[in-house]
Amino acid sequence: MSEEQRLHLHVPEPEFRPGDTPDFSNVNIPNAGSVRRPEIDVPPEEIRDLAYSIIRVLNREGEAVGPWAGELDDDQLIEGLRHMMTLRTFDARMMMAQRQGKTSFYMQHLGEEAVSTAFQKVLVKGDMNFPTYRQAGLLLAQEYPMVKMMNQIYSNEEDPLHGRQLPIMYSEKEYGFFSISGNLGTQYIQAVGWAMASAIKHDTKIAAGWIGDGSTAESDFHASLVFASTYKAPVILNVVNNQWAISTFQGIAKGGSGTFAARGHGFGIPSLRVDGNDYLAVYAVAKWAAERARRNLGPVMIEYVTYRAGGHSTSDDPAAYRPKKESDAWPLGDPIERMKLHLIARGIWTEARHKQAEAEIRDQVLTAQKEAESHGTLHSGGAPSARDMFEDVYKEMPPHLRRQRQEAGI
Amino acid sequence: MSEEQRLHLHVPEPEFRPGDTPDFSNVNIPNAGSVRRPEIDVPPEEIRDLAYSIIRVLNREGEAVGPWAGELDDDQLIEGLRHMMTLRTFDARMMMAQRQGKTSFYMQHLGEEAVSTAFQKVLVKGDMNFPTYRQAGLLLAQEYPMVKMMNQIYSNEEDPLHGRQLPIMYSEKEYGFFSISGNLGTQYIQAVGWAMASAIKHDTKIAAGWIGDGSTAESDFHASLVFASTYKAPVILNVVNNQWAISTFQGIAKGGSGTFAARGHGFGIPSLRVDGNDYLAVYAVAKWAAERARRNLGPVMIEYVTYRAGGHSTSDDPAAYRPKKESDAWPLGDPIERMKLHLIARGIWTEARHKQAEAEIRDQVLTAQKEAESHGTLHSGGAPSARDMFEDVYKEMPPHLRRQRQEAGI
Amino acid sequence: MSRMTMIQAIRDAMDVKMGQDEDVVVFGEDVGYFGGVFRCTQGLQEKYGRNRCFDTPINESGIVGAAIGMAAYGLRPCVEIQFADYVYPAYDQIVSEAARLRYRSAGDFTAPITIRMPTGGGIFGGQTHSQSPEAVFTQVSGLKVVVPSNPIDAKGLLIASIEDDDPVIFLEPKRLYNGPFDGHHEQPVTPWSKHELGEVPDGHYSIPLGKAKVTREGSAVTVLAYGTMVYVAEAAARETGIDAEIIDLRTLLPLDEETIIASVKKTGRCVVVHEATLTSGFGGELLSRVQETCFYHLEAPIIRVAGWDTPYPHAQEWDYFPGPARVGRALVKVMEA
Amino acid sequence: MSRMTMIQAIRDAMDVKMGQDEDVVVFGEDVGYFGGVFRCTQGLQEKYGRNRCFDTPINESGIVGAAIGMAAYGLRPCVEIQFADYVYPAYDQIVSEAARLRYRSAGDFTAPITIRMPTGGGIFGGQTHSQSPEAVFTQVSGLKVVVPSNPIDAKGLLIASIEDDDPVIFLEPKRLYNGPFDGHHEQPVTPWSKHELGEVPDGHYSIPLGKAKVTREGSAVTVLAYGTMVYVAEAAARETGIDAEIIDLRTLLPLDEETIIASVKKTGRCVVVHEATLTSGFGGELLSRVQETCFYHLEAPIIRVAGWDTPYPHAQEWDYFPGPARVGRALVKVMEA
Ligand SMILES: Cc1ncc(C[n+]2csc(CCOP(=O)(O)OP(=O)(O)O)c2C)c(N)n1
Ligand SMILES: Cc1ncc(C[n+]2csc(CCOP(=O)(O)OP(=O)(O)O)c2C)c(N)n1
Ligand SMILES: [Mg+2]
Ligand SMILES: [Mg+2]
Repeated sequence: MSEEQRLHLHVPEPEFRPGDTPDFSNVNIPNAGSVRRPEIDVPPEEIRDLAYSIIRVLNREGEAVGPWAGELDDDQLIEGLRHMMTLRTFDARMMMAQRQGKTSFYMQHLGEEAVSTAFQKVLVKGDMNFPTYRQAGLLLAQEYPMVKMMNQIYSNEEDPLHGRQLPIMYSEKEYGFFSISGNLGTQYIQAVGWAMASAIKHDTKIAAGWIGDGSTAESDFHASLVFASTYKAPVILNVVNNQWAISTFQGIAKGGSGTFAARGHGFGIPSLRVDGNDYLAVYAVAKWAAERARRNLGPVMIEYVTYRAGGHSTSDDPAAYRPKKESDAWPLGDPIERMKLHLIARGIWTEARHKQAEAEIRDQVLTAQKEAESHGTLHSGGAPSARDMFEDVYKEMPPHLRRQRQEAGI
Repeated sequence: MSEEQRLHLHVPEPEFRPGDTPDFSNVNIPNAGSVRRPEIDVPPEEIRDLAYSIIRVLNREGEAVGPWAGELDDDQLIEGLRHMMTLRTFDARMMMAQRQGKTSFYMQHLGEEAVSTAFQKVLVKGDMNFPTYRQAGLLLAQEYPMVKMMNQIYSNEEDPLHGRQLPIMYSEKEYGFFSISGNLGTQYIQAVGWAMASAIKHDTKIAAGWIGDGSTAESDFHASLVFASTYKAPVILNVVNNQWAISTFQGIAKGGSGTFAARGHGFGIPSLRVDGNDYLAVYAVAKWAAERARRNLGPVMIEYVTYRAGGHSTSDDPAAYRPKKESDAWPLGDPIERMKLHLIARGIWTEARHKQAEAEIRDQVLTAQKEAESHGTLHSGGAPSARDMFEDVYKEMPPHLRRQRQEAGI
Repeated sequence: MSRMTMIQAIRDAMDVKMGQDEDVVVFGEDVGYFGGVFRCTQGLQEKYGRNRCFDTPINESGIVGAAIGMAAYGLRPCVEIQFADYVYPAYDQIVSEAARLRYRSAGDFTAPITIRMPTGGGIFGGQTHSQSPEAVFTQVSGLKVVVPSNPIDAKGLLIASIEDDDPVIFLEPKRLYNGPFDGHHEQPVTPWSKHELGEVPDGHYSIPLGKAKVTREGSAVTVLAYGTMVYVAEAAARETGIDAEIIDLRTLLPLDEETIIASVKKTGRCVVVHEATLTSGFGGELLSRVQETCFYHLEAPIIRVAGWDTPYPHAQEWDYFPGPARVGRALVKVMEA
Repeated sequence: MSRMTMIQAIRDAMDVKMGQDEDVVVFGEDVGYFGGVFRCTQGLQEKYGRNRCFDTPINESGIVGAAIGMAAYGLRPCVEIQFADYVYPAYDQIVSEAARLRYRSAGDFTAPITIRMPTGGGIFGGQTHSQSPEAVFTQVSGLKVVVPSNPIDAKGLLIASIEDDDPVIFLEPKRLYNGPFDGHHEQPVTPWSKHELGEVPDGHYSIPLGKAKVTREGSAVTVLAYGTMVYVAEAAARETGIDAEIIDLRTLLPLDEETIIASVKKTGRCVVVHEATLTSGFGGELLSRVQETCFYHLEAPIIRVAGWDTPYPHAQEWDYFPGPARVGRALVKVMEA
């Protein structure tokens, strides 16, 4: 056979690997304010372009511009900044605690703080998130007690999950935060099922599913889109595209499709792509989606374009697979810096107030940490009890488990 | 909460149920010849419209018209008609054989004969189909010995699968026909893997995956599209939309998406929709796709719009869930009748020759059936041997199976 | 009291629960308008509306995953997998999610769902309509696994399963849908309408999960069986004349050890029977538990009779199926040992 | 001969086979450029190119399904599932497809694939990085199931698995990657570089599937173990002073019954050990086989020591893990019985 007839396997590779100088100047990023804002009840086929663009509100000068601007008042904006700063500080302390051996594992949000903190503000009490391990902002944006999160991270005697779960795998029904699973993608279809239940009961609550760029490849992503599309479930299908899935760049999951948001098109699901490092844009788009879902107009998919600036988890070292400076070169900037610039441009914030806020937040986090550590840390011993290991397998403990507990002598 | 805020579950329903008079006059069917034919190397995003249309060649008058016409010569056309007639006759005889208790089960192709018989003609030796249970035309279009198929259906002493498989679950590597699985969707990603292997080996062979409208909802469909898209695998991803999945109409799988072909868009896979009851259109579109795959331009998705005129299987009675006359009202007609009309219009066929062909084919099928039955039928006893039940679980029989065979006394 | 097949009894259980509890919803492939390929949900959509009984896309993981989400909301879904052979795509949702949700969230969320599926062979269904995958569920902590063997039990156990606050795998031996098949495939089966176990109480009642039933008292040997094998064991006892005590386990997880141990201590012998593949089948667990608890009472090795370690063949169905002759041989052997 | 960790030995096995056989391809999540989260495939992409070692999308069913298709073409894929806990989405492709392909096509198509995955706990990985799901594979006719316990075996068994014409589930006890962990988590582990089983022969060699190894001869009791539990059993024997004969099964399916039976007939006692959940774990099969074949040689009930019937907890890891103390108690008990 002739050479030109021979087939070849195409294996996508990221543009930059360790040693390369990252340069994203060829990435096409629409100007802030340039993407239109459709009516809430727009037919999905009329906004296919929104899956190939990026909705942005904050421009380089820190101004909020365009049709998606103007959703948040001063207090809300300052609160948003504080939530992001809290999340970052919380992460930093917990990363350090892990390195100090106070727990086994941690996962941070560095660079992605806007996504979950801004999103949460469009939900109301009773709505339910089905998060991954990288949306702790959903809790912090509700002023959820940090000490409870830390207790879980430390698996200490006050850990609400009794030491059973890996750190950061929170569960908080009261705060609309579904139990995090270690298995990727499973929660997405559960979110759809929850939303279907709300519709079955003629309720008003909506659900939000969360998934990472890499995990969109999982099969349950498909189940979710099929079910959401068929039953027009009141669910927001969030895809957090932070460019990386451990060591694997987004191109392996995305393949030949232009964007992850475009995945919704095959299902007639309106899909919007948003600057995930722009708190205002995230909020505005999420609000649009929530309103659509609440008006029984069915699911909306949102792709958040962001960047995982840190390692995948405390077990990961990204220097092994991407340039150290890639995160700095990332063109959408840092969500906290951008918000800060906006508040200053808006005249409601100063460098000094920012420093002060940093100190306050640091204090709050430290206070919480101190309290949490007073209840113990992973290896400080004794808690939670081994007895607890046998509880909650079933509602009532069956005889064979009672016998095993006895055998364990606890 | 106010009534208008309350959510509702949307459960799609087919337009017609038993007792209704089916009327498809509102279904928008493009005229034959009206859909453009793009270059083989067209970028997928330039032909998104082709996933929302229907490529057709044969018009009402039986003429082959438009840019997709002219692919087949007289002999090929007559051969095509014969293949479809053979498949229909084969089905009719086997349906009857099942009713006579000569086997346990059968699945027919009534109304869908064009799809597999025409498709096969664009493949060359070495290519591989990963079929469902409703593509026996892939074998018959290669003049595969009918008696071998019947031996399998009868689970008789000559059954190439030694009685192990449900009737019609053929396997014929030599004819590029992968072993049929009873589990829906699994073969689709296998087709992609096979195609990837061909590319890895710098071979020239391509693969074809097959799936039904209902089964596109299965998760392996997603895996297939993700892998095919990422590695640009030389595979044709066929979706046979025969409107029904047992009792469930296509709307349950399709949900809010316009068409099944549109599912390819989220993956950057060029997707074409074709009149599945038009042998010439099926052939032309399949050929386009095969050429694209062979030129290393990656996967193509094809949706065949057709109608399952018979029951799902011999275990099914469609009168329980759809109007008896729905199949007659189906607007794309009967593939055999349309082909016959075309050949007559073309001046190479007559009613008399058709009758004669019918008789010849009936003879061939009956002769094959007689021979197959001379080797036994399912309950005629003795064959295939129980000993055989223990073979091929592994390449070499491990001790525990040898012991079990001994224990079975066979 | 009504005469019912097992299909009707199963349907009646769902009907009773849907009538009593608005949170009970029923869905799966072809279960809506059509009422399921075995007709177990026939009429439910008409009676309760599409909102509470509906067809789903063909995605087993989606069916179970959506059910888990609904359960987290507060519903009590009872879903159908068309054949047990098709449950594997849902295995991750069952094992990693439904089974562990209560545990991992410390009771914050729970998954009170029932997953029904027809199981077992005997209908010439070949390898994809005949499997008995109970053992891949009994290995999963957090699940309950139920296998009824007659209409009365089927209704009572299904009601108990739907009411149970933990996820239940409900395996319906399809060969028993219409009558108590004992493995004598050459003979017609007595329909349930002519059988006392087909006399199903009306309205609500439940049979507790985790309780076995002695279906035949005997002193010579204990036979542990469930589903179709209960009748096969009865036939084997009848035909060999061995005074076997037959226990219909009904629930495999949690297991009614008490009833089992009492019987084996009495008889001193034990035969374990199931249709599933032998190796790593549930019989291994049963044999182990008996050995661990009754070792000093055993007068002979416990024998397992099970499907051979091959996929379920089509034409050789009756060579594969552990029928009364094979079970009978085991009874004779265990008595002679 | 080179000093290797188990990770290096596993990598070396793939390297040897990729070098020898152009049809061997390696892929999975993060296995390409990065070389796998446990670095088992490090350097293979660089050496053999992206065409033969590459990253995949995160879809386990896709990984196995694509491997089956490639095998049908004629390749010999060796794929990685990042953690055994994440294999369930691929369960359908493994059970319904890979395991049955040869059978259902009467040998027309086969699936010579190897599916590697890290298994077991001991790394504070919580319920989704600690599971030992071997029993849900040993129930599947058509699969082979392998669990190495040291670098030499890991390399030889992996080469044999890749060369095997049937699908092989290759479970790598991750707690053994760096040294022979015996359950004494409070003590540092001897690295393989200081252990004789870390002296791995260079180049090609293979260890036949289906053959167990007696790792410690003894006369008092037979301990059946595999993976990490081999070292736990050794520690228990050492610490109790009981003269246990320890059998490292190495392959669970097919099982080396001969070695097991010979040993139990000699010792008259047997303890079965595994880390997986007790109920319906592989221990039930082991106990059953021993009971069936050695009943009249048994002087005491066979005892199973296994993980408790709960999900794998995080903080209570060492309460869950069946360590030397628990195994030791079982040894004492079986000797006293
Ligand atoms: C079913 C399953 N497969 C594999 C893994 C291992 N794993 C954990 S996180 C991860 C990458 C996920 O990437 P992405 O979805 O992009 O999320 P991100 O970490 O970037 O937020 C992988 C492969 C898993 N947890 N579950
Ligand atoms: C995994 C799995 N789930 C369910 C089934 C049962 N089943 C067999 S065929 C079928 C309908 C398939 O419909 P479609 O894909 O449209 O193909 P068609 O029969 O119309 O050709 C169903 C639900 C199965 N075989 N496998
Ligand atoms: Mg990511
Ligand atoms: Mg169909």
